[in-house]
Amino acid sequence: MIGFILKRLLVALPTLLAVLTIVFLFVRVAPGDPAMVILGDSASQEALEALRQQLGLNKSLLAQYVDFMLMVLSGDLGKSMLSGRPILDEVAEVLPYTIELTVASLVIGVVVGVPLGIVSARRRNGWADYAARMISLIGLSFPAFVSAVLLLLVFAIQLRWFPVISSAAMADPVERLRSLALPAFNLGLIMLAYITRVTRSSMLGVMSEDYIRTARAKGVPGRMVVWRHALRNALIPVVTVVGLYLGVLIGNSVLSEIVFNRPGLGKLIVGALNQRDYTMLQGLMVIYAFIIVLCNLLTDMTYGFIDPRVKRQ
Amino acid sequence: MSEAPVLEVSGLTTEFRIHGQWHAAIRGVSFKLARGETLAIVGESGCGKSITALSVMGLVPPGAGRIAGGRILLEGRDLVPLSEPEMEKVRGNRVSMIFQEPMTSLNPVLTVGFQVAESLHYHRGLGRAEARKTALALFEQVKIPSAARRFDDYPHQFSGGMRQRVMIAMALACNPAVLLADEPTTALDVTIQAQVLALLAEVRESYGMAMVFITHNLGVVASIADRVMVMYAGEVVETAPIDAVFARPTHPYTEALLRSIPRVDRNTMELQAIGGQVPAISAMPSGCRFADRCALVEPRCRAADPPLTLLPDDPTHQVRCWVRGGTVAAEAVQ
Amino acid sequence: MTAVHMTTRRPGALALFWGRARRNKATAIGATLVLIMVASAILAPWISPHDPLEQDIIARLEPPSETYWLGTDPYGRDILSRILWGGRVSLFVSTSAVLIAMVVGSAIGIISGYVGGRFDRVTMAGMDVLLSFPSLIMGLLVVAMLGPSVVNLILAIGLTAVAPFARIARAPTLVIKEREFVEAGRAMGFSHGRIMGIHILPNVASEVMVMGSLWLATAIRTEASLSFIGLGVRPPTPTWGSMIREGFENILDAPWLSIFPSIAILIVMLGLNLLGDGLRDATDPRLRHE
Amino acid sequence: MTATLLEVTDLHKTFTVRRGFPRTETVHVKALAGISFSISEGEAFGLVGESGCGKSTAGRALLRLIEPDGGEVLYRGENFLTAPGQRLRQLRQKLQIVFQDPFASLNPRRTVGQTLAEPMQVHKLGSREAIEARVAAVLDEVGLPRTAIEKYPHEFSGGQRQRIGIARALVLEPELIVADEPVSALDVSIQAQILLLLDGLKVRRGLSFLFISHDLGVVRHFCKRVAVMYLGRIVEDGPTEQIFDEPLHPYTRALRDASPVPDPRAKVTMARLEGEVASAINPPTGCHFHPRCPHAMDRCRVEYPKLRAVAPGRRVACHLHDQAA
Amino acid sequence: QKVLNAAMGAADLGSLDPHRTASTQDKAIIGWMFNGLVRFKPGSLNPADIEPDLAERWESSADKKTWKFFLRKGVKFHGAYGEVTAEDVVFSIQRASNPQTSAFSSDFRAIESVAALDPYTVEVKFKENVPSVLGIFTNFQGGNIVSKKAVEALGEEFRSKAVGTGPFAYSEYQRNQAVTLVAHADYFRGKPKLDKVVYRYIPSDASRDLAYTNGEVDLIYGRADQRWVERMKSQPKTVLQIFGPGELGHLHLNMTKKPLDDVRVRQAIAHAVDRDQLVKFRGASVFRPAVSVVPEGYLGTDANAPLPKHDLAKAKALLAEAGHKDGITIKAVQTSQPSMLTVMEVVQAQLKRAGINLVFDVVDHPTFHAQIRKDVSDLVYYSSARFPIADQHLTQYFHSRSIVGTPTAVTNFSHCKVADAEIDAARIETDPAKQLELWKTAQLKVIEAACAVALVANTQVWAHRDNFDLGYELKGSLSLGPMLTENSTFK
Ligand SMILES: Nc1ncnc2c1ncn2[C@@H]1O[C@H](COP(=O)(O)OP(=O)(O)OP(=O)(O)O)[C@@H](O)[C@H]1O
Ligand SMILES: Nc1ncnc2c1ncn2[C@@H]1O[C@H](COP(=O)(O)OP(=O)(O)OP(=O)(O)O)[C@@H](O)[C@H]1O
Ligand SMILES: [Mg+2]
Ligand SMILES: [Mg+2]
Ligand code: NI
Repeated sequence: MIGFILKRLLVALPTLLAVLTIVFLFVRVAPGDPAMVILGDSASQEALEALRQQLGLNKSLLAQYVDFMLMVLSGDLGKSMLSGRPILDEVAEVLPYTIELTVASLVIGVVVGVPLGIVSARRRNGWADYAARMISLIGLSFPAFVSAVLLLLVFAIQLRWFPVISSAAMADPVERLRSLALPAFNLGLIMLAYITRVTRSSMLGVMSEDYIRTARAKGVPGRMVVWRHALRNALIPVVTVVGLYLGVLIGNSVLSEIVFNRPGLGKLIVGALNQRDYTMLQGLMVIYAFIIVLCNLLTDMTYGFIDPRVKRQ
Repeated sequence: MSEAPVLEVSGLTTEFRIHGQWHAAIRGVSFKLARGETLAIVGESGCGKSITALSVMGLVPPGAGRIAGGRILLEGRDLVPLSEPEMEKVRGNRVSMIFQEPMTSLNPVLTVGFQVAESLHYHRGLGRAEARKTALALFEQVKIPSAARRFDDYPHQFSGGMRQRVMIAMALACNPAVLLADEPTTALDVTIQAQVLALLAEVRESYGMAMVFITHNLGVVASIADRVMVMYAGEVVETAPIDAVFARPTHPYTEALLRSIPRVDRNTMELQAIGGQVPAISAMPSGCRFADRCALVEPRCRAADPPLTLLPDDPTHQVRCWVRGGTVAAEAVQ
Repeated sequence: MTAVHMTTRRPGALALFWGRARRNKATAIGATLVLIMVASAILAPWISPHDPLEQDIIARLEPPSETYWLGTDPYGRDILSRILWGGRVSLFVSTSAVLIAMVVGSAIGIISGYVGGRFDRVTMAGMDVLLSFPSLIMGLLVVAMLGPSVVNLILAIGLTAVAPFARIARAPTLVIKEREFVEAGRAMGFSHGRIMGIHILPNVASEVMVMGSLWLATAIRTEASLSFIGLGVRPPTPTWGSMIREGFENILDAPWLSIFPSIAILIVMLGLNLLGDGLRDATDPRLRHE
Repeated sequence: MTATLLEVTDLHKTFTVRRGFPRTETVHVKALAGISFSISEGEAFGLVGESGCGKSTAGRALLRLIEPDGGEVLYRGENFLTAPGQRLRQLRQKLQIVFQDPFASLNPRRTVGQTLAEPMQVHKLGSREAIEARVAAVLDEVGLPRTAIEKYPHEFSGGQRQRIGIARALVLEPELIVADEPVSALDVSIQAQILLLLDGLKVRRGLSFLFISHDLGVVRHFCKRVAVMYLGRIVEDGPTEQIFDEPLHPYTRALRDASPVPDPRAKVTMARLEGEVASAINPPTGCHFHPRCPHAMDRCRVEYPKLRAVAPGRRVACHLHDQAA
Repeated sequence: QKVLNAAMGAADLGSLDPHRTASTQDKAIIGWMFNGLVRFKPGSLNPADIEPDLAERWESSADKKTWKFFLRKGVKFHGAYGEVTAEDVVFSIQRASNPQTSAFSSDFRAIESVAALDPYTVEVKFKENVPSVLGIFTNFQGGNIVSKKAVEALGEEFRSKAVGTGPFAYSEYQRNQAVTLVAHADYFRGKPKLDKVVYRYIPSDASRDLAYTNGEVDLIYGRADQRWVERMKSQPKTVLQIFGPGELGHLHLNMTKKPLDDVRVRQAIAHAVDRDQLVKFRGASVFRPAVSVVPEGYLGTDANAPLPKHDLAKAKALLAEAGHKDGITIKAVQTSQPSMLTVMEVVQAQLKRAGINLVFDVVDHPTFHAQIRKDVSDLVYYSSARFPIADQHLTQYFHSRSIVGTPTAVTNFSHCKVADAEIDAARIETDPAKQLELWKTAQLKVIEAACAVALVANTQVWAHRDNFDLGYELKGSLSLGPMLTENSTFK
């Protein structure tokens, strides 16, 4: 298994390098640079030039690229041009928030979405089905930032259950949960929507498979047919969707972080973008690409876990 | 036949909803099955063979289909009015079924051993270890090589013939009174088919159960069945002991069927094809349903539905035909 | 009848498909919602009560009234008119982006799947590179770097969708190219281009189209999200996302500013999702026999 | 003896597949390990054998629908396998194929008319009128109504679809048709219809057939000569009647004995073959059949028997018959 | 309550290095951490209110070219960086004058030498007269005194962990989230009454307001908008702080580009703009119409400068005269930053009425800054507050030395050079009356040449809970935010 993981990561290396190159180029064609951001608008040209020199922005593009690649290949993502701190430190600081948020919304999505999808499939065209489909449609139809604002208005301002600034320190578990609740619910709703509908349709498909008929012919009680025989098969496309939308989730967390004032990768990248923190941007994209590669890997391993056909000796 | 039949189906009608209307897929199907007897049901695709078996199992897809009439007496007990939980206790226990597609009929994510042991758990209340032991014995009985080692394999690791053996082991687990086999060998190679057929014959012998064997291969019928029931467009058109059917096919459809098979053991003289095709269940003609394809068709065939009658000279041979049929209505005899 | 007309087409598979889709009430509602929104966007120049750019500083941030049915924004511009015009941009951007992605993506997917082998592996690796950017992040990057304009937005959103379309087109291609009618085509000496264009494409099209309708919803959302972050089309041109963003800043003073464009997005999304679901059900062979 | 139309010599094909998870392995499936046969004009040549023995691969490889790894296919003396693009297209008109699955072999998005006209349009065989006339004629020939032209495949039954498949093969006026299990998917009653149709074509048009099937009865009915395949090789070939009445190879015998006969009295003779078809991924050493063979000798385990002529027009690859030759 | 939660309307900290950053969002917090040699009395912007800070007293030579500052003894830097000595002051001034390390080197251009005479005395010599020597040594921008040891020890990290002498010391920084400051127990004016200050970055106005409404922050940066002001006024237990300096916005008209090279066209634009409407747009309590091309209230501002009046007819006439009967089209690179963009959208609509078609190329803020400095925009809208002396404003925006594209460039986007002589002369003029006269002439020339159209000035708006007491009356603050002092506390 470990060999497999290593191999997969190795295979992903060219992808990562390609991502890096694209990002590097992208970042450099953009007008504006970090020097201006750092020195402010009344800085003289002289001061700007001096700082550019210090930041290594005056080197040729190729030289910068080579430097950058060498650095990345040695496992170092460099320092933020803005704060001067190592990028990995910066990332490590907010990563727990992003992971926490992603995992929480994933858990909400799966824990609510899968049973909802099953009920929906079993009571096809019944009121439960319509209700579940409605919920999932609502989840799909709200742009994340709209629902975020609504959630804030209702739960933070009206009911005062949750804080507006969701950046409680990692140390305080109760506050952390309180500040995680709204953003997680906001993103979880999207996840839930996708999971519900995939579970439903895949469950409908699986329930008409021959082996379900076999199970019923054996006299397996209805509930067990669903939970033991159908669910695991139905989960395979669900895993695909979860894997696919994890990327979307991570992307959408940008919006959630902005509206809920939460630290996280998304906010970091928007900040880096606005401040033209080149090294930070590059580093973050590497992290993003790496996370996606990891997600894919996890998805594949989950397949192996669910579906014995995938894993062959 | 003195002994009471283990399975007695009478007047079974099963309908499906097509565009909001109910149409009969099988109509008035009746047959009896004695202990240890093998009844083969043959007929063209779509004639209702599987639906007959599924009706007996209570597996007609709810919502889309329903049993509209008739009785299914299994060891004297009518299955039709049973509730789903009651039916679950019967299925796999007193009556079990093997399906055609060994590739798709086993759950790909559960081990074969588990799938066999499962019904022992539900019907016999066996614990994990006991169920496993019993299932292992079944594996050996259906001749799965190195059964113990392969017990925890997944279906995809088995070949088609092997999977069909697992299906058979599953069906036999609770020693049912009746085994319904829906084209269990159609998807298999001839050599494997021969093995499975032999196995079925063997287990029937040792378990003494009755078997309904559905197929459209008359060669297979000839090698396994005691009695044959020929169906056409949802109706039984002829039923007779095996020898009688081959020696003296009476319904024009049965006759045509036998003449359309090229044989491996001798040169076929002249193949005869049956022109046309089976009418759809939503567009059944009135009168004899075979009339449009029948060489012997007469005006009366289209006028009224022929009854299933006994041949005058053979009390075991029933035919549904105005032209060839006997004079005594079979229903009346029963 | 001796003359044989090969050109006249009977209602074929597609018509059946639509027939099936129409029978479903939800699908019909979805299609109607989408149609209404599209029509009102197209007709904006004729039906919008005010000039969407006309400022009336005196009448700024007015709640809905008789003159301004949905109220005014901080510049005193009519929100209803801006929603109608904003729909033009939002729908145009997302539709063009999806169309481009659909064409490019399916072409890549079909060719890649059909050719197979190393070519397939390389192309799909390329798609993986694209997929390594979370879509919104990719949008952010492209727009921030190239500058926010309609064309760049289309590019950015389109770029994020190419890989998914390539995948969705490739999967059935792999199945269909093994289908015997493709082999029969080769046996009869058809060119690869012909096989891909005439025999595979139409069979892939329905799946791509279903995905297209659902992706359209995603694209609208992405456009709105980018506008929300401030990377949308340049002002004063209204788009739904930028309207919500402007409104968000005033949400405590004038909540209608963001509520109304949100509702517009909601309606389209609802419509598209209903429609997409309907189409999906209609194309899923397993669900056909109801 | 009529002229040889097609001569296949030593045809090879090995598939390379990557499979497995998490560790992938590359396996080589030797689907064709050098088969040779020839078909004369107007002759129907049968190919039988168990599933996976390479029958379809043989049919496809000789048409270059999959590129064979080696061997020669001479069509009227011209090597089909090395024919360059343009010539290949011309030759392809002469060699057509009909498939088993009437559902998969027609494009569901094209009307029957389009499906039938397309090959002629592509090969520019005549004006629109000529093509239309030809389509109509072919439909008549396979027994379909002309109204079929505007219909889509899903509007037909299995038997009718198979007729469309045959019609499509016929429009280019081929000389040889590879029929890959053309009746296996059909009901017996329909199967007879199609067999009769093919019979007619054989007689009327003097078409040659490579007829692939696993139903020995059907092959006996349709083919004059037959080859029996086992794991990518021909183990026996010769005139159909002789082969089925007096099989020489133990496998042929097993195959025949396992084929059910619609006659209750024949029941007793049903002999059984133990074991399953071996895998083409790693075929047994020596004679591939030896693990299942009741007559296996030591020699069979190490040496693959050569395919030798044992009688005029009859060949067998079995050590039991080495001495006889 | 001993913890103050403040929220700023920015995405993130720029830098805490006082010599390095000039971003608005950093000014306030830097003001809480550092001292200068002298300072404005808290809450005041009046140069007359400059009082001792780190320097107890100072004296200057008769020609005003040599200054001596006598340092307060026993002033401690944050953390373990010890006492402030003349060495630190010399280091700080030199650092602020060096373009390699400072963004404000041009402010210190006139300095000839800085030297420590003894540990508590610093001598500064100037090459020429400077309009306000004390101005550059206030606790603002380059005037802030840093610890030499800290700068040397922390190196690059100094910009996120700066060390000063102010009432509050750096404690923690979370990127995009907050900077946390703790009370500097050894603060020379006494231990601050607040224990801790959390300075949060919440760029979205709505979120910031929501957080305030929800009680999660006590002091917020406000939106310069009438609605906001009114809502905050109606909020219970809230004190609204509206104070100077006003940030004056100009439309800088690029005189090197057609058709703006024609003064009549520029004047037409000046007449087309309607300041009163802009004031109405944003609200009279926060916006004031410009009085001159230098912000109101600066030393040297001509309060009665003849700014062109709003006159559409005249604007059209001028355009016609210049040969643009059918109107003109001007392209402007425009930032997407809402506070600037919204004003420009109104201006765009106003110009349209005069037949001037203003086309925006909207880009994000960093791109905006880069592009306007590359001289690609016909028209630049730029607004700022500087040290309240006319010289700063005039030099940075209207002196040829500051023309963008040149090595000494600052922010002269219009290529204005009509008043170079007056600006330079005023700088070294020692007679205040004459100096004022020169500045007045300079303003007049700039207005006549219509280098830039002065629009409106927005004041600073903040709000805080009424139980929070700044400890002084807030009328103005150079750092654009309320100063926190040792006396700031919750009641
Ligand atoms: N779920 C269903 N809905 C509607 N009609 C159905 C359904 N299931 C079966 N039918 C119809 O019932 C008839 C009988 O079907 P059945 O499956 O019993 O045929 P069969 O004899 O088993 O055919 P085969 O040999 O192909 O298995 C067919 O005409 C079929 O169309
Ligand atoms: N495209 C392919 N890739 C890999 N292996 C293949 C491929 N096609 C066929 N094979 C393998 O080659 C062998 C021969 O296959 P082929 O389809 O020729 O058998 P067949 O005799 O036609 O069987 P059937 O009766 O089931 O149609 C099988 O083991 C099969 O798995
Ligand atoms: Mg069936
Ligand atoms: Mg085959
Ligand atoms: Ni700025």
